[in-house]
Amino acid sequence: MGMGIEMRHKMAKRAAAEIKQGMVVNLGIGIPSLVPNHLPAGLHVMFHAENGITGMGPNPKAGDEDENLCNAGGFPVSLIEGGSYCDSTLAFGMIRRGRVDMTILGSLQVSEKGDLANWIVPGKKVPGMGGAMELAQKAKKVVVVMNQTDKFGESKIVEECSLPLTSAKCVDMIITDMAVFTVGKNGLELAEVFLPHSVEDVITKTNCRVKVSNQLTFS
Amino acid sequence: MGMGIEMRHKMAKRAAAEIKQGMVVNLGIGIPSLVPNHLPAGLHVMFHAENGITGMGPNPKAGDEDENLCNAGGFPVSLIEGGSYCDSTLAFGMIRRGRVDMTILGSLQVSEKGDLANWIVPGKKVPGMGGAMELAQKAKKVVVVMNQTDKFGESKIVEECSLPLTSAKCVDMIITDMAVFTVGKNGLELAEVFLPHSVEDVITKTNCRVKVSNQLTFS
Amino acid sequence: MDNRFQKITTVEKLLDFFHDGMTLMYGGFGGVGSPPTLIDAILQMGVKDLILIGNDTGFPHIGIGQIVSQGRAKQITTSHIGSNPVAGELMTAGKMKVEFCPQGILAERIRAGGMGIPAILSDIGMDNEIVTNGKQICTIDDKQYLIEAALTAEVSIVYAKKADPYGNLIYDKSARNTNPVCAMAGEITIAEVEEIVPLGSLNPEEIVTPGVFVDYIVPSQGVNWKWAWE
Amino acid sequence: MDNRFQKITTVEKLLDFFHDGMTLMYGGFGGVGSPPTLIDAILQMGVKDLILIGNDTGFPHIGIGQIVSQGRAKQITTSHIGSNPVAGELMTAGKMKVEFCPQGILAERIRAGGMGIPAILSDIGMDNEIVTNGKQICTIDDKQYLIEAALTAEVSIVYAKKADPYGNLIYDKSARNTNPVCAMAGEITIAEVEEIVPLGSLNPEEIVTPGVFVDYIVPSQGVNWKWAWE
Repeated sequence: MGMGIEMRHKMAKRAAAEIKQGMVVNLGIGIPSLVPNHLPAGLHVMFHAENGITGMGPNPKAGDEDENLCNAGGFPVSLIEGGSYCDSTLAFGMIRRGRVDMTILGSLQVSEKGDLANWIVPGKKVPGMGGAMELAQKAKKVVVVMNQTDKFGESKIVEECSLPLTSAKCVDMIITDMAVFTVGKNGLELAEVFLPHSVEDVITKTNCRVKVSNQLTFS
Repeated sequence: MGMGIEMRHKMAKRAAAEIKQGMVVNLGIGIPSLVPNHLPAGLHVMFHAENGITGMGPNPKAGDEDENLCNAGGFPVSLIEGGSYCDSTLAFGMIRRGRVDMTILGSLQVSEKGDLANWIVPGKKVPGMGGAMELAQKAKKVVVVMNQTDKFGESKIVEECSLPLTSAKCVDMIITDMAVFTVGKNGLELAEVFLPHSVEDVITKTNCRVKVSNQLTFS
Repeated sequence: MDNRFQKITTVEKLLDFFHDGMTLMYGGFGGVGSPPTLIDAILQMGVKDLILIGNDTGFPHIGIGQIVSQGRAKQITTSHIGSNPVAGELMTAGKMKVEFCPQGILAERIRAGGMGIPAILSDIGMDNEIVTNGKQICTIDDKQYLIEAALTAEVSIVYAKKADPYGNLIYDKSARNTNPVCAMAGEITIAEVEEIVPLGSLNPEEIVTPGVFVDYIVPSQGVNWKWAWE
Repeated sequence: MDNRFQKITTVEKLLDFFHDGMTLMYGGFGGVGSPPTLIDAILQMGVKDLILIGNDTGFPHIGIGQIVSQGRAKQITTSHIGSNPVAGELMTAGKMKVEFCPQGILAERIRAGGMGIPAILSDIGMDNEIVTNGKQICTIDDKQYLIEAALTAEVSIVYAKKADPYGNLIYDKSARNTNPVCAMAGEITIAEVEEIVPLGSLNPEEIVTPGVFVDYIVPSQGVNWKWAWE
């Protein structure tokens, strides 16, 4: 992405601030995987993996990996106290039943209505949807963490997604390298601006209508 | 039933003879529950219960009962080596997937086509089907153990069941207090006669067409 | 006891969840694995017109049978009422509506509810009016199937052997039966447990119901009925 | 070793079950929990035109990815091929047909096959052509659902930590993943296991897959690939 590690952590930290006591949270790959580093001590969270882990803990040190204890991306993790293993059907049952409180994931595009397009680039990349559709449709809160613009400088927040949708009207919050947006019934709202950017900077780089929140903050 | 314990055991023993090495067998209540007493030593059979037991063992002695280890009828049993517990969905998955090799059950009526009617007496008794429909429809082999006649002396083997069906065309074998019948594509066949009854006795008490097997035996 | 997830509580504090006319799902099979302390609390409260969902109606004085026998249910979806003659009488008298469902399909419908699956297709009991009554049929490759809708309930009560503070559950032998599926299908799931053990003391491989599905944990006072075999 | 159920055998004795054009289902998720010894035997045999069913295509040299990368599959039903670029190339070149299915629904379809359920209804991906393509839709109470058909296979290969001679299986941590459902959905199920233990030595409460579903047990030679993180 060509984004500095500092900014990646800032975005992860902002996403972490959405997590409340006792939540069950599913994290996508990339920046979302940095989220656990930014949780306050004493916050009891169960990280959920599609392959059948509830209560995923930190990555083990080199040499301590267990080939049979990996996250959905195939990389070694650990299990916290109170965690458990289950098969994939149960892991997805938690999602579809609405027992997963939040999913934090990356995206290619998000529309002002909260449409999510993060799984396919026609003619280029067809990785398959994996668990993204279930998570997008059924997690109680969907938080997208992504760059404000693509490599051509075009806004990834758009009026209508040009890429095929993962799921329509599912995104609740977008955290970019410039700002935080919420998606509600009345469309997109700018909630926070990351300094040194200005409201104007953000709006210029946002390719759809955006309302500025009454409670706008800068950070 | 007013049937002697000796005859009940004879019928159970005959049913037991159908069980082969390694089978998974579900037993109904009544005479079928006597079957395990008549298995030859060294025959490895897994008795299956709808509530989630594979490998049910003998009833414990008085005082040794465990209230949380009961068969589908609610009465204490035990578990053999290699047995396991599962939830009810898995227990029925075994049945519907065709992994239960045989069910041995009682019945009110059986038709010459193998229709089974064992769950309801309209206006009198509506206990509910429990697991009977799944067992009748999906067990690989369905063996009925019942009296040849009802308390009015009427044959329980009939051309068409007058009672509502549990499942159509599912019964493979009928063992009564007088004889053993097989049900095949060509209808009912008399395979064995229990002495001192004669073929004529049996046919008189059987209220449908019945072919006498070329390999008819007496026992 | 460590209660960091605030799930461990007492029956008294949960009584507000129970009310006249509610849908209530219960674990257990012939009373085995039904939660005695919760059933007793519901009885004592006097709630009525319950819409029950569960495997069977127990025996008249065992398990959910206690609630059924006292005429507290106006409707039940179940597979068997044979061991509770009072249930049959109430049904015949038109005082309790009974929807019969084949046992394994009933368990699957409850599981579907718990797993967020809208319905399953079934080929069990297709030629039986009591089973097909009021249900939609769909045809695939010229074969007909019943659409068996998922079942959920406002509250689901289950019985388990052990819970940790997160609500991870393990069951006891055949008392597992329908409990794991009922534990997933409640909007609110309450687990009555024999023992509450510290977080981390259950083997994570052995946990049957992940605590994700469990909202409240209450200690069991044990069975207050005499078993049929006693 | 006690082999009274005649399920314990060697890979060599099972080779007749594998043939060109067969449907083959495999457990595993990103290669974790896929059976290395069976996959290697299938590769060595040279069978081709396989119709695969499984969660993903692993990595090019990991898990089922080995079979996919060598062009041995003509078709696959799966949820993700992103970690195996060769799979994408074969698909784009028209050499391997890929049916994509949302991951949890795929697991449920396999489970349905294993549980003798003809199909499930789903509301996942209804607005997505790749998901709905060729599938029947049914309407209940004015809401539309996809009919997602059960999946079974001629042979299902799974990986487990321990088996007893009856084929009762327990798994290892996240290597459980899709194995328990694949273990039920094969017409023939072959379990490759790390360890075969005596009958009675597995805790009956802990058994995840009852041996009822398992036809053959073979010892594993262990993973013969290098993990992506190594």
